[in-house]
Amino acid sequence: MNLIIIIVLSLIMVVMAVTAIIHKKLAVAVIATGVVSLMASVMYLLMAAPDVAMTEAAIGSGLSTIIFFYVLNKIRKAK
Amino acid sequence: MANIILQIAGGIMLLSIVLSTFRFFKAGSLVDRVVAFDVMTVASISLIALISHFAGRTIYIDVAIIYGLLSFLGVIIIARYLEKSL
Amino acid sequence: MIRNFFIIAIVAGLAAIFVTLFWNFGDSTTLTPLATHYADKGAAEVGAPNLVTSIVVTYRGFDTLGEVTILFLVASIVSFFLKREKLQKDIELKRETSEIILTASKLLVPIVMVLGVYVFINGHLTPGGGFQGGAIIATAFVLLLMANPDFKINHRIISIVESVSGISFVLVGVFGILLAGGFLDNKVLPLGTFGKIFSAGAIPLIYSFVGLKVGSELSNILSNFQGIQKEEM
Amino acid sequence: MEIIKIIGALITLLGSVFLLLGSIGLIRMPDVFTRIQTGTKASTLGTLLSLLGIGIIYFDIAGKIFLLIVFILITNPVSSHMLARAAHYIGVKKADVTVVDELEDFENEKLNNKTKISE
Repeated sequence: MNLIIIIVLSLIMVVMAVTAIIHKKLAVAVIATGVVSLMASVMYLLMAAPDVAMTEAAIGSGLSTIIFFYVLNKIRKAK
Repeated sequence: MANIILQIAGGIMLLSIVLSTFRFFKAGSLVDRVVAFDVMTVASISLIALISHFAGRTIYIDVAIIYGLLSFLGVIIIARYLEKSL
Repeated sequence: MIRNFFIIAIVAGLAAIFVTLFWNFGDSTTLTPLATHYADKGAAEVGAPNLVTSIVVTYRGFDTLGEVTILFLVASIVSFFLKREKLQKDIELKRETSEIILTASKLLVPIVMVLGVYVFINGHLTPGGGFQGGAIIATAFVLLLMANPDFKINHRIISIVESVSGISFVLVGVFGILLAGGFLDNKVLPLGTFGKIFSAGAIPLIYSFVGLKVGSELSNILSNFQGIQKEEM
Repeated sequence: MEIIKIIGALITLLGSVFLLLGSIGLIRMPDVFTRIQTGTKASTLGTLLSLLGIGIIYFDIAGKIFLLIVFILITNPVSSHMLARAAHYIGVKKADVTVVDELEDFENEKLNNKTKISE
């Protein structure tokens, strides 16, 4: 069971990471990185590291997405 | 018996995460992708609850609470960004 | 042509390195001597059930101090570069928020604050700690900003909270030199009963200071980003 | 004891089926608004049921599970509301079969009132 979850989630992570690199819209890239952090957090939990999972969920998926969108907002205003 | 049923449930949750990934790539607009992100998060919260059962450590539920809170804020930020009123 | 060849060569080289790494990978089943010391005697020495917390706060206390300092530097640099200047035109462009998010923010902000405090006070018992708790407190401020775009965080209160908690963090460390084994030693306070909230010496105190400092710094950063600024490009 | 565990597991299974239905709806529905609807309603119910099942199995963490359930029950509809509002304002295309759009009527009415007052 754990192995299946790890394989599926890591496949999704790889696909999302490639999307974040090659997609033209910045907002889509930011959401894709958020998904990568989300899946990484579940995988840390599977590897019995709840502290790291909590940090990844709070910083990687939450705060960095928020700050990225604030910055995108500022860039849009500058144009 | 209970374990087998829970394993099947975990498999179904994983399947729903994969299906929402499909929607992420076949999206028409940015809102579609955000909806897919939301469904992925909600399915992952259930998956975390199941993982805490399989690992036998109920303390993992704490992670699920924080997960839900921060993804909620992420979706709200994206919505305000789309309205051009952040 | 040559460029494509180079790219293929680089990718093949990386693949070769990765494949060798992958084949030689094996789980290391034995602990290093330091890890053995932490795993065997950590709980008895520090008195915290969560071993990660005892390592982060006590054994590697200097690292935590460094991280907090880096975050402080980031906050000051961001507030230095993003000066706020209000433009009336932009504010009128903003759409008003709906009733639903106003009600939800009134309901959720206290819950989120309490959750953040819970996370950093229980850092030695459950997963979590100062940084996560601080991030959660900062998201409560984000929720307030979302519900009311003109909401202003009181910068004076925030800077007072931040400085006081930072100084207290270092002071606890200095007390550790005077009263116990060394800088940031947690045996300043009695160890208490294993597994209760008021146990593990000074760890809950230190984590509360770290959490308050991180929370105020992150909300400062976010409020700086929120303002509308005059572009000079 | 075993019976309670099996009941909890069955409730979790039901919740996961609802999650699956939600994500199938996410793929099959014609436009953004219906997708938001299916992605919120079905998946909220699914998460609630599966968390409830885990809470039945481990009764000692029922408090935390209850907190999480209340939390999801508040946050999920709010976020989908914000999302649908944003999609409406940026003018996402609706499906051809859409009959009624109350937010647009409301906005038009507000606009009419404003012009009346100014006249």
